[in-house]
Amino acid sequence: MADIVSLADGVGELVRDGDVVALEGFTHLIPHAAGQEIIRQGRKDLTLVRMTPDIVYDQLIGAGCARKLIFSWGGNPGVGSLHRFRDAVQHAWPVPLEIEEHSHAGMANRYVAGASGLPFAVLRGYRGTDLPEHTATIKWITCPFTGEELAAVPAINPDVSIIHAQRADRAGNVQMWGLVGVQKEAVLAAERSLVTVEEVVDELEPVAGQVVLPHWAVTAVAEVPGGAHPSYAQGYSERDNAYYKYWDSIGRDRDTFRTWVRDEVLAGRSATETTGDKEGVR
Amino acid sequence: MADIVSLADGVGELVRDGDVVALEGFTHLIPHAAGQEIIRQGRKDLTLVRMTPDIVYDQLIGAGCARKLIFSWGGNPGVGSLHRFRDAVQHAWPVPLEIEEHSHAGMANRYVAGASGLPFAVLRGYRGTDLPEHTATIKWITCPFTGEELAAVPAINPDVSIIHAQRADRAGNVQMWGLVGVQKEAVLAAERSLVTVEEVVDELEPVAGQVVLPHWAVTAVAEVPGGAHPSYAQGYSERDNAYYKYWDSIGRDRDTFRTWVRDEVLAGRSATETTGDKEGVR
Amino acid sequence: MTGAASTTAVSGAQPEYTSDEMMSIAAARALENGKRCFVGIGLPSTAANVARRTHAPDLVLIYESGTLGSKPDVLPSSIGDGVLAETADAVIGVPEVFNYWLQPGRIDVGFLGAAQLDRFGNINTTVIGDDYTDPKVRLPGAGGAPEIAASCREVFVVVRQSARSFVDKVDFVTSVGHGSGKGDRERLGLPGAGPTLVITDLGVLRPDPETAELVLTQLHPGVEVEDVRAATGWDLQISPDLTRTEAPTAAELSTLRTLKEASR
Amino acid sequence: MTGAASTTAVSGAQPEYTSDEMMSIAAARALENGKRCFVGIGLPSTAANVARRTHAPDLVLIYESGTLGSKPDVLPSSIGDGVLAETADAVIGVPEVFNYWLQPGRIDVGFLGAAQLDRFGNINTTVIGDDYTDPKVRLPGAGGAPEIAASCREVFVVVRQSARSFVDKVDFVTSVGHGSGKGDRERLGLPGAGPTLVITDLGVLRPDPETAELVLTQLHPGVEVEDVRAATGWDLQISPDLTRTEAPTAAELSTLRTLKEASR
Repeated sequence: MADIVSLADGVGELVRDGDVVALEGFTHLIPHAAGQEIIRQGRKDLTLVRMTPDIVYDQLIGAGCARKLIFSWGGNPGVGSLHRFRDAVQHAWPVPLEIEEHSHAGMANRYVAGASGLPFAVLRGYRGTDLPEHTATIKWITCPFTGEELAAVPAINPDVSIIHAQRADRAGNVQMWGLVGVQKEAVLAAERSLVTVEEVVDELEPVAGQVVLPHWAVTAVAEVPGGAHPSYAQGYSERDNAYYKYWDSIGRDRDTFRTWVRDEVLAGRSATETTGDKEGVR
Repeated sequence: MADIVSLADGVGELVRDGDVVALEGFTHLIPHAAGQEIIRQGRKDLTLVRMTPDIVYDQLIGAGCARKLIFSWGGNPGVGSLHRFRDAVQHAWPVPLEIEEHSHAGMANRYVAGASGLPFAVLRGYRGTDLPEHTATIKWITCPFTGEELAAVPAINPDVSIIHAQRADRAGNVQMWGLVGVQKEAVLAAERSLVTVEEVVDELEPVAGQVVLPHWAVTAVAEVPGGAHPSYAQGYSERDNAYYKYWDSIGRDRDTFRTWVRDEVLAGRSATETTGDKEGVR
Repeated sequence: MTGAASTTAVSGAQPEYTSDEMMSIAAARALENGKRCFVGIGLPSTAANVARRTHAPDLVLIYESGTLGSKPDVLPSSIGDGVLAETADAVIGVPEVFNYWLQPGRIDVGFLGAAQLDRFGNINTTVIGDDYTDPKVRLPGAGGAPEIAASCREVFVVVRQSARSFVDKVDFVTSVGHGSGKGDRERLGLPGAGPTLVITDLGVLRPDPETAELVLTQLHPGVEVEDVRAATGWDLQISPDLTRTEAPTAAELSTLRTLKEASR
Repeated sequence: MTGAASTTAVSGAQPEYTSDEMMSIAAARALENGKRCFVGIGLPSTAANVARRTHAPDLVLIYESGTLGSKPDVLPSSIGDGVLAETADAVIGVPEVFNYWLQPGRIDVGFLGAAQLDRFGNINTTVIGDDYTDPKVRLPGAGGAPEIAASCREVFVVVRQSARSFVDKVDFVTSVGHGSGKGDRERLGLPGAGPTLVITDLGVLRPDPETAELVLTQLHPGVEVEDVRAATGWDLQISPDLTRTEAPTAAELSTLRTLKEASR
């Protein structure tokens, strides 16, 4: 039975300094509010795991919460670069950031192995690229039947995974639909998990394309309406494309970013309340 | 674009003597009508692949279509033994039957590897059992990261896979829901595929829990209402439990079985028309 | 196996019941509320559904056909009945059942049957006879059992007891119990605890903590130690703390019979 | 990269258009009706959606976010816009995209962009500079590209051309084109044919059948060979069969502009 908690309590109890933390959500259902709560609570030395460290990790990296990033694509989708991520890699600001770099196929399979209780996964990947030279977690393995050589990547098993979903019921069964990315795998691979949801309901009405995580596979659920903003929750909200462009102007400059953290995060206001509109971006 | 064909044409064009053939459907959506069409067309020397060779393969084995069976559980679920399967293994009747035996976990992963274009799959399985001693397609592999030894099984890539689904549209997009077993994997692992469906419709209305196979991943679709009987198609029919018990009386005896093949299969009557009721079993 | 025993009526002050009913109810009682239970069809499914309707309403039933948290209102005839999917919290594909749910050790109790069971709880459902390639009896095979036996936190075996089925050493190890004795599971790297409970129509056996050999720890009402010894193919040891199973209550029996009746 | 070029208006008897519009339309034309196309965001997505609205209504668009057969009515702003899921034939998880659909070679055309591209069509989207650990510019990284480049039956690259981006040798091989030349893909065991077409704002390059080096095979209207040479960081060879791209038709331009307008 998953506990129904507040966002602050959920992050406070489940995310610890030094943890390996995965916030997942592939464009859709990105747990932005939880990311900002981690900043608010001042977590340090995190190893952040995420296929697409977009705005949510630009914020965590810029705020100095992370010492390492495990990822496959770090950009502001549809807009351009992640300036805080770049600044950390190129200039160690505000703290040095170690990186462990994979492809999407490799990262997805690392989560699959983690969810499956296997130490590694096999894929046709990386061959001929320069990634294996720089990433120690890419090795080669020989098929015992055909002799063919394939890539092997180790399982990812985060200390805690955090995702956003549309709904949960009062027992903590979680329901999401639309683009579901690697969220199920991220939760199943983790020791602990926190799911923020648009709403907690009495009964989960079936929805086409739904993925349901039973309550006994989830540690805690927090009701955070709009908790994916500027990402979206299909059936509840639209992607705030303007905010992604707006973020470029915030992330580009250290001082502007610091002001944003102070005013928009530490002051306790969540991304849900901070839309591009208010900033006059549209 | 999948071709919409008759069952006879679909089996006639796609299933060839000597083929590796998988008919899948895990209790639900078993393609019985297609199996009987294979008997009717007199296919020989097939290597039959199926996790649960239940009645559908008892019929094919008893009719002498198979030279080999790759499987993980061969019984009449909820009733008892498969007498034609036993007779073939124990007495080589009507022809000798080679067997290659796995566990469900191993078979499921062999399909997954086949669908994924990988030569093998890795699992925590078989350890300490007598299966690896008798099954050459179980080997061991060492994790390149942890040194742990795990089981490896080769991909299954059938020449043709046959499944039953609830619906297809006129382009050949296939929709199924309820217990979906390993059918998607079986189709994706195969060189060719045939899907029998309850109905071909203009538009596939979304259904909770649906799996959709796009038309370009399917070779042919045949409309065969009731084609899963005595198995069932959720939303269309109920499992005919009486028929499973009735089958025990048919399969138990060679002559009774031969008569059944002659009267119920070769005469062109499909399982859909032959219910337990008619035979006075209920 | 013991068709006769299954219909033997046991009478007394308690309501009348068969030894099969006692077995199902004893198995049901062993399932703690809230546990996640991987359920095979037949006796395990019956027991799990009785438990869910008596003391364990929050028992989570997982069927290998792809259902997590099924709440059937009738006994399913197969592991793939529609009612299992319709009443489940989640319906998933078969590869996912084994890879994401069973393999990582998320299931508390694996509930297995057996055609042959040996003194160390190893299970045979493959072939009877010494020669795999020329068996005396060809059985259905492994199904999900090898990995259920390996990966569930513990395993309960429900099986009718006879000297033919309870053997010193199984003809074929389909699913590993305690291997060749204490410590063998660890040596093999099997994560779960293996069979901790064997529930039969005569009583209950548990592995000896020192040797992992199955010993008789509990007798069903009306059964004597000698009956169990006679139905065991090895020199059965008896626990010094042998207890007596409580007879089925009227409520348990009525639950079991209602379920069975509804599934006809 | 070439922000200026992208807004250069090309005029004449034809309707006016920018070099970026010419690039998108040339890319769209390369997509045959009915093909399965793995689409990245930006230029590839624009081109694929123009193709679907002009000559290739049955083009199958596959986005790595998990959609098979998306039919968006506006240009998506990201690979994960809701419209892609809502209009798809099937929505699947990300591991399935890569394992069941991309890896086995089910996709005809992989449509990629590049920050750097070299004479053998190798792609860099990782770092600019010689030192991976201390890069001059940190780029987004691999995403799905290495396996798209490996497994699609062929790869089209759409990229604005400049001497800075078209280099003799990429600083980092994120995705393999033709490696170090003809035969290298086979030696590496990469199943697909690799980049068969590079579409830029200046023209079209194709690998030489003998050497696999990219050569100029087509010039967009108003562009001369010397313009392309000046925008290429290696000694660019020109195909003896050099052709001239047909200017965008009014219908193509209107489709492109309507799509772009709707996505604002």
